[in-house]
Amino acid sequence: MNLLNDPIHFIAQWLQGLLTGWGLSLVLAKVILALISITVTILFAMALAIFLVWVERKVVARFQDRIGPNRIGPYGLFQPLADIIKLIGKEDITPALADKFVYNLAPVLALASVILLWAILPLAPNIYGVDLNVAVLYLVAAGALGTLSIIMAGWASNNKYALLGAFRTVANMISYEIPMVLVLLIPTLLAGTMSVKGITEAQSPTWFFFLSPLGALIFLISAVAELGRSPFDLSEAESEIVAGFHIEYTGMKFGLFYAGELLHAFTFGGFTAVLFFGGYRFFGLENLGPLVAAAIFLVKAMFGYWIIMWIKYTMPRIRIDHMLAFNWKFLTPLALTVLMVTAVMEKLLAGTSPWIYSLGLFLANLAIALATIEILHAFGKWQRKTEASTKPALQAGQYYEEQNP
Amino acid sequence: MQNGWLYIGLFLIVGIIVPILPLLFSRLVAPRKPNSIKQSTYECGIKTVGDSWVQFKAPYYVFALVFLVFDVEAVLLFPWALMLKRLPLFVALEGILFILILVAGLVYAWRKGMLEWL
Amino acid sequence: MSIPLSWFLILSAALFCIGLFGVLARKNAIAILLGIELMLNAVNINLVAFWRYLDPAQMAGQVFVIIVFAVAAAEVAVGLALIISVYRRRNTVVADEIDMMKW
Amino acid sequence: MTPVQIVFILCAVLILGSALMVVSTRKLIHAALWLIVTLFGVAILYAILEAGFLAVVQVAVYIGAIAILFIFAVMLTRRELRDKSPQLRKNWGAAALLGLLAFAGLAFLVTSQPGVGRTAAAMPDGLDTVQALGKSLVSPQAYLLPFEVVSVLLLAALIGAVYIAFTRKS
Repeated sequence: MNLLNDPIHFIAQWLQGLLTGWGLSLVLAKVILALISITVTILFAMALAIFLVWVERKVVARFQDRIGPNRIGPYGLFQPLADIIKLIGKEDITPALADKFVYNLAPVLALASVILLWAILPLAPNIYGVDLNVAVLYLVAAGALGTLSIIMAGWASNNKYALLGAFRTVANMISYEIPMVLVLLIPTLLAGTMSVKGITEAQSPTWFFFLSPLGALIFLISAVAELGRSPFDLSEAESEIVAGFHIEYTGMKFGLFYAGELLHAFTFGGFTAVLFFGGYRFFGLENLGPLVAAAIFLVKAMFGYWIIMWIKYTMPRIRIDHMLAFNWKFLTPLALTVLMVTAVMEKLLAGTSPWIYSLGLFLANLAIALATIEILHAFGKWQRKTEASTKPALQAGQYYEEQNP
Repeated sequence: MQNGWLYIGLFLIVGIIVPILPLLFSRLVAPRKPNSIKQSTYECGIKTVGDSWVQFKAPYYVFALVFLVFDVEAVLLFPWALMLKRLPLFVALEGILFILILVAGLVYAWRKGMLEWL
Repeated sequence: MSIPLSWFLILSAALFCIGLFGVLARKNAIAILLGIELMLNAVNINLVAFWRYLDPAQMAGQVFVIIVFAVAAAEVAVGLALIISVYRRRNTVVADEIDMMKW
Repeated sequence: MTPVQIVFILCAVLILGSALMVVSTRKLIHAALWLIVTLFGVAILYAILEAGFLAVVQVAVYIGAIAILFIFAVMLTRRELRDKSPQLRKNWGAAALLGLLAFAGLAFLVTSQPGVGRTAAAMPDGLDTVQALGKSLVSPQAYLLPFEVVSVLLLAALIGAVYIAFTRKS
């Protein structure tokens, strides 16, 4: 272990030696080390969130054929810092009728629920917080805390818009949690473990994306919905409920919600990479050293984040009834089908060679996709036919004549 | 394993403290001049009418209900999915039976028109 | 682990009794269900403690807890649906006023 | 006092304090939020007891679904019962007495049993509790039947709840 190859563990060992050298017990030294590593991880995540503000603004500008922030620093890189200074300097307005404690707790919890995810994110083969054996469920549990923070924010603001926005968001989030949890079962059963590190290691011949492309797609869609981003951003439909659940939040408290949202999107990009795209693995390149592996992971996560942004800035907002119907009548049945088919195919092909195994699973997914498209096609045709037979299309002036006989 | 949970606990504590810091800092530097108009509920400049904690329509509850049942189901499937690789084929069929029983519930709710937002 | 088993059992007994108090003393039917949740959690603590202290290789305790989770979910779903249904007809959630079936 | 004991005591104070708030606080929504604190405390207890799967499921199912359902139900039924009226029945004193008596009885029973002072043995080596749990849930010799019955129970709950609450008025 040397400084150039693996600086993080080198420094950790050195610090541990230093602390025990001062006469501290080994347990205490380990706790202090853990605290230091936690603080570093969280500060890294926060710095990343600040950087993501810049990325987001630059990318959306490119999507919309603009330049984006370009005044402060090279390429406008210091723009988020200026934003933060502005947010910190803003007056913190608390509505007089708000439920003070819950109102103040909600943004903290919103950001903390995202930060908690970084405890299990494996950046490299030996850079990770903790390798839980229930990590996949831990992801769901942290999401539950996020949902809670939104309900708390909406309720404590004492504002009808906030409450409506919060309820819409929560209805949306909990609905899309079902396909997401169902799809999380797929990497679990393919890898035979729930630890994210184990799942990363299990993708050694083929990424799970190739074994279950539909699963990856459903995961991405439900992740976008979980995040409450466009096209599922009903929580902040400006024309209907103004800013949604964070309408009463000003200054840095709003900033926490915003940072939490961006970091959440990036983290989900990271989890997409871990669960379906091999995490820090990339054709053996990860063996060069932990820093290289971490870089690979971050690039993959950034790619996932970029796709989420791409969806956000391309799609228009969906109506709430459409959104819930899309989830319950399409995504959930599809996720259940994919799960069942993957389970059976996995068992049937278990003894065969890796090539046949991968190809079989891939073809099964393809068959499901084709069948789905055919069913949707037939259903759409049928619906158009019934609508045409029951309600003839209006001729010009017909509506007026009907109303004024 | 307990060490892992200790780590998560520390992570939770630090993860709550770190977001509080900018709020405290902002409290120090930001101006504070509250008045009653500023602190009133923001509803686009129109005076607030009635209680803010309004009553909600029932479909929210239906979706929460279906979610609850399927969430429990999906969570219970995790031990099954975990062991699938190590056990024979009929285990997969058990899980599928488990799923299909619940799909009946989804179909029922669908047929009753409970999944419509009306 | 250096915690005596009795600590867990006493904590769970206390939680159970608080839940019992909630069930008996609250007016609101939803609050009564909250009390029942507390009691179920007390039971769960007992089950997990016995699993850990008696024989961790025997999974009966954990399986029971999982079944209690499912039962709690079912109970909450049906219980709250009943309360909402009564509320929509009778416009009340006070348990004492829901007395049509008393005689 | 070992560190684990200190954590346990803090956790017990959290659980019992928030449970008391659940049964005594006036605003129903606050009671639901305090219930969430209690549930979280119980999840920490599970983590102390090295039942990681249950701790995570406790947060995911209890806080993420059941507590949310409670909050929704509170929101759906709050037109009539104002939070200003007293929330406790008139005979709450008797209920409190009964609770105390029950606690005294249970505590006496618990402490008088032999072997409750024991501390836990170390976990057996190489035992992955989640895998053992999965194995016992799907093996016909163990708990396959309860596992499938849970599915039927959830189905019944879903159908029943949907039927009870939302038969549309004609």
